[in-house]
Amino acid sequence: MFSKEEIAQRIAKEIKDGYYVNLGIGIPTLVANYIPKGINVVLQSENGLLGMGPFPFEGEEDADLINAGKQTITTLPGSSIFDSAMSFGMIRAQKVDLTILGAMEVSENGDIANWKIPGKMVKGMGGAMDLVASAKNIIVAMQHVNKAGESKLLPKCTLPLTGVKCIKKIVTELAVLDVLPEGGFKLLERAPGVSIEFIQQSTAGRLVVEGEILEMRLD
Amino acid sequence: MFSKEEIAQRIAKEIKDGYYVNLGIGIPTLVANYIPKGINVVLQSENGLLGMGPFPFEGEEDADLINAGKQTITTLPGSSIFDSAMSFGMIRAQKVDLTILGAMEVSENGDIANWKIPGKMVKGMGGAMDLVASAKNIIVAMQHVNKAGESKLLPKCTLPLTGVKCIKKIVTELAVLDVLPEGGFKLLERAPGVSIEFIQQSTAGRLVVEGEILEMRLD
Amino acid sequence: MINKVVSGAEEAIRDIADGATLMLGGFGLCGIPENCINALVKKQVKQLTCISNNAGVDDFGIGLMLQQRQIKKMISSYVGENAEFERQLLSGELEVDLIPQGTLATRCLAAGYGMPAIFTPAGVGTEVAEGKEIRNFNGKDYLMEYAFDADFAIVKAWKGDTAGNLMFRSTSRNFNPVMAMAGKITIAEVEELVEAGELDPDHIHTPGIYVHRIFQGKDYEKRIEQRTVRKSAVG
Amino acid sequence: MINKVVSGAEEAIRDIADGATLMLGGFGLCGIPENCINALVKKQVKQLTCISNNAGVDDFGIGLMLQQRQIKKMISSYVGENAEFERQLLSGELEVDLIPQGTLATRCLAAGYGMPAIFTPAGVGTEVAEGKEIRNFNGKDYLMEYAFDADFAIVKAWKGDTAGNLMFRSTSRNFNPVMAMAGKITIAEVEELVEAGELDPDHIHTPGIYVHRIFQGKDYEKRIEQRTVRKSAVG
Repeated sequence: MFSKEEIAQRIAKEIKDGYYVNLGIGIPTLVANYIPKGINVVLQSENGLLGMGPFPFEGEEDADLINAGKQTITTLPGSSIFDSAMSFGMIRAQKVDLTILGAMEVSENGDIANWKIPGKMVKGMGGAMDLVASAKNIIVAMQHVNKAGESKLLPKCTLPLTGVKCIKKIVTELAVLDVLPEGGFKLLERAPGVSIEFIQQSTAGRLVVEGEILEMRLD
Repeated sequence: MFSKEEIAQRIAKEIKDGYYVNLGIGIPTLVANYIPKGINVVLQSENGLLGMGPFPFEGEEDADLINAGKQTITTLPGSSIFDSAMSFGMIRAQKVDLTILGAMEVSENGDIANWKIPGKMVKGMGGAMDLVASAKNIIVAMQHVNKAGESKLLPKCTLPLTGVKCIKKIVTELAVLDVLPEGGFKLLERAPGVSIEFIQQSTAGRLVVEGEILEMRLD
Repeated sequence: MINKVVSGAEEAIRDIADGATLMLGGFGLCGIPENCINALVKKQVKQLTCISNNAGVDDFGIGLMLQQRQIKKMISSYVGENAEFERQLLSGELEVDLIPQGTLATRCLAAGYGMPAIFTPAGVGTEVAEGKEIRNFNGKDYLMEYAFDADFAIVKAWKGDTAGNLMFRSTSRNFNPVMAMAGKITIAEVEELVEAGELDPDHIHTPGIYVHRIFQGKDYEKRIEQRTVRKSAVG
Repeated sequence: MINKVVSGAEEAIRDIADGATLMLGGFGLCGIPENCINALVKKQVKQLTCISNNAGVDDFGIGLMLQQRQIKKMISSYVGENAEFERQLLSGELEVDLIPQGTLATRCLAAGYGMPAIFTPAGVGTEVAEGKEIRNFNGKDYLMEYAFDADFAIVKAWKGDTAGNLMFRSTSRNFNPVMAMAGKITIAEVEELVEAGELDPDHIHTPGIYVHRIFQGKDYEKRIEQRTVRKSAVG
């Protein structure tokens, strides 16, 4: 089993040199801590910043400089600022190479639900619907099962959708999986000490297991 | 009869305090010389400038600072620069209060033709089609008849159109006319020494003459 | 001579009447027009439709207008943590239209650029698409979304000049420039108002043609929603 | 590490092949990518489709490519004074698509903003509307126009940094930022190339995400098309 930090660390391995990446709130935010040395990655924050830097030092917070999670941040050399229309313009035009976000549910055809639970207070989708509808490459970072022990990898989402047929890859505490174009979760890697059987039990949607499935490595 | 300068001078009287104005090439350009004292007018140049100033002094020409006629110009205090998409965005959104341009023909329902003569080399419409399709208030500055002595105020344009039902007012060397919503050229003023009969002879489209028609005053 | 400069927020919002549709710039509490919001609260104007990415917090920003029940409808992408908002929504006092953030921004852009509608893939296949026209381009589905039609846009800039030109600072830019373009009447409050000619024409984010009233605001609180810091030591 | 900086125009255009569709920034001769145009002439690449507001003059700018008969089709709003252009057009060697200037700019914007099509009233009721979808919004007719699909956008900026960020100077901005956003591969030549971090993030016109290759150009001629001046004396 992997911790949240380890999920983030595994996802970081998917990031290539020169990528522009949008990180959602939660586990995706942690990915920034594990970007491989020697590669150049630019983080996009959809409120209007390319080149998001780390949190400011104490006393250096700037109320005018925040990320999409409303956290105080910093810029980096090469940063640029733009308005919200341009920000989502570059997202829609697929200039952002990789989007990493959390989910409540993912279906075996790549649908995602992550913004609304009927009966609960709805806070809104923010930029999530724009991101999932536009991004050419989306990785979901989430727990394999919810707090009630139910699988979040489903034949069909039960919650209101955020986007359809858009998720390409999922990293959980148990496994790394691709969503197949024809439907189904293809098991790529399993977390150390996690059996294929356990992953199978934790996956309500169709799990495709072919060949040898290696344990994830984080070195 | 009015000279080109006097046509421009008459049109300048239509400009109100606070107006943003786009001036086409030719007679419209001259209008800038006659803007009444004490009113604040901002000239838009559709290549991306608000606040167009006069030509530069000799030796102060800047190749990076031109107007839509490709002439070297200057900026003024309060000028702003923007890209072509924003420039035509503000034109389409009717933020420009008044557009003044030349024409080859205007029809009695407000159609305009000013970009193309079949059989002659076509240079293109530039921004004219955007301007006439979008502007809420367009004044045409032109000669009443062409070089062959034929009226340019027609029942219907014979040349390829630039825009339809868009011209509100026309100022020529002979007269000031409104284009009526229901069609027809309503004579408002005549140039000094020009008779209504002469204007009638020079106007192929329906001329509407009601009440007393005063001579234009340029004081 | 026409003068865009007004004395302050009260004069700027003088003709905003009950039932008006307002755009309010800002992302979270960053770049919100604090002075105008406070003046709207004081004026007690009611039944407002507010287009704003967020709805403030309970005791700051648009939250203050919610406390006074001045808002009939919010059009937002994320309404965050706001107990009074939740109460009014659940009780049916408040109408809420949640739309994707990019759709919100682009519907502003459309208004400012004179485009009656735009196409976006955001929301295709979700409840956001309900009742909307879907159109396929190059094998991909898009929703047709309409330009906003707002009576007033109220924005906050860093610097402005007497010609109405605006410059924004850092991520407080966000929705402000696109909303500034989109209002029938646009009101800008700025931290520093200077004479025309003092701002570099190349560095102006919003040309003055889009701004009808401008004033130098005062007593900016610029509250931080999520104060996150790292230690001064490395790491 | 990925490096956007290339040695010069030859390297920047290395993979532009016969039959490519290019966007070229500039308005008249103002803000045109002189270095890349010269390199394209030298490279003798042919059968190009060029999207550019104008077509240069006989002996400068895109006119140089016309002289070498490298252009199959021009998409422009105004082709101005250019004898060779006229000759090729009349002889049928050159295809020309004349479109309204705002439509040209907005079709670039649409590509850069991921909008497959936009609506504009420009050209309604004229020959420009032939074969196009017309749609009525709020009682007014609009044409639906499609986003451009260009293999390369070639732009000229004043300053740029190694991250690809661009700043333009005065009206040489014109089509450059919208084309920079619209190319599948965007090449920027700049008068001054600086290290990332030297440009103020608030003053960047084109964020580096849109720029794939950048270099500092040389020997800019910056020719003036219409030199108009006034006397130093008043009046």
